[in-house]
Amino acid sequence: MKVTVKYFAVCHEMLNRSEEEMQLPEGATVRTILKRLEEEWPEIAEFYEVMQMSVNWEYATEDTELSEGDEVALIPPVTGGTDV
Amino acid sequence: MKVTVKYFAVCHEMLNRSEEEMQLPEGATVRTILKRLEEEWPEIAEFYEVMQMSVNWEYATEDTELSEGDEVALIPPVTGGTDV
Amino acid sequence: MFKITDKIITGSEVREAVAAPDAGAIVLFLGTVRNNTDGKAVQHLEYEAYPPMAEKKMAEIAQEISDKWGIHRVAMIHRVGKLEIGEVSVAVAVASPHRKDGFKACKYAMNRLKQIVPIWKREVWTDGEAGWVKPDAVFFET
Amino acid sequence: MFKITDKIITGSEVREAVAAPDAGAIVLFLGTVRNNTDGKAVQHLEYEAYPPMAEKKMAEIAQEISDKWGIHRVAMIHRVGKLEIGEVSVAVAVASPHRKDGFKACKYAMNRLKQIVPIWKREVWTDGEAGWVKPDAVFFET
Repeated sequence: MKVTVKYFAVCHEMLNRSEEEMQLPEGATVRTILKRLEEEWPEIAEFYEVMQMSVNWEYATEDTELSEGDEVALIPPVTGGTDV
Repeated sequence: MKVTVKYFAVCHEMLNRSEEEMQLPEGATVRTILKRLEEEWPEIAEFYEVMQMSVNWEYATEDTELSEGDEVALIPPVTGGTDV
Repeated sequence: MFKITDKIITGSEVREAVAAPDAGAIVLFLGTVRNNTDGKAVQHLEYEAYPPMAEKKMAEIAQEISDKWGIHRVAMIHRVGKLEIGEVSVAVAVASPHRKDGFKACKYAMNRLKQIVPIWKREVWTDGEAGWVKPDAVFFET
Repeated sequence: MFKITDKIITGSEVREAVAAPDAGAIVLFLGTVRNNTDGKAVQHLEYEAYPPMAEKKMAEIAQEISDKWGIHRVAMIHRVGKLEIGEVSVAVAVASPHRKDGFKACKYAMNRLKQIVPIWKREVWTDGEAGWVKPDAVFFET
């Protein structure tokens, strides 16, 4: 199956792209994507702890199962609103 | 001595004037004014309980002593701001 | 800025008055004329004020806020005259380094404004009657 | 109205979005770009968002407020792109029958916005350095 993966903010900078299509095996989960990114760029794994993931605009876990056409995103720590 | 007395809102309506000059004896206090108004319009006395007085833009008591040129006001219950 | 006005209030007057490059939080309160008071249909409102004393009391409230929270940027404006439904009767703006204190200070300013600032409201209802209101009650029908 | 925009935010968008004849209280929060973060001089900010998810999460916050306080008129807008000192990054407006709940709801909206709405801030300091920040800390210098 094919999913779209989106990278924002620091992830965008780290991976040098904002979005890509990924071909995944049946039964793939969010973890499948994280492992694939780690192979490409090992340093990204240290940020996984502080990051969240989303599937189709909803927060997801590493175990969330994926389906054809899903939109997955890596969500760095949110800093919208204001600091004050 | 001569002082200015101001009437707002419901007091303005009751007394049918918004302001007047009053000639008062030396040693007069806010009470002197209240008594004089009561003579003219006895019904006003029942509102004294819920009203406040000011002298020169500062809340005052009935015992506050007055001086030449003071600006005195009868302050009905304040309802500025909003009810919500 | 502490002001009684007979002009329309937009909120931008008070907001601009408190803006500062080191204040990241602006809390703005707008009181607007509701179409009813406790279910009684309101046609319009009339506000009257004792302007010099009202503006002095507003400044005192700002001083209290400065003493309590160290917030120095507070502005208040209150309209007088005839107000239609939906129009702004009062606007309070507070700019602060921290939003938590900003919310507290703005709420405090509104509470104090109702207590000590000499402004009076006359409600004119759709049934043709009218009255000066005091907090939570009609004070004197006219 | 729940919106991510690259245009200047004035606050009037959200205020107009919540205005209603039966709501006497409007609480508006504006977050503006400060000239410093913990004393470090800021040159400008850059905000990035995941718009569809951000707008969905804003709507969820409004639903939480409706459930908690029965307040149904909430609007939020957040800017993205480059923001100069003093410009508004976020505006939240709440219209309510009672001002006490309005203050609570507006504060709640801001707190939740920082927690769950996918928006990120990159600070560019006057020393030429820059970094993505996370709550209370620089997250990743670039």
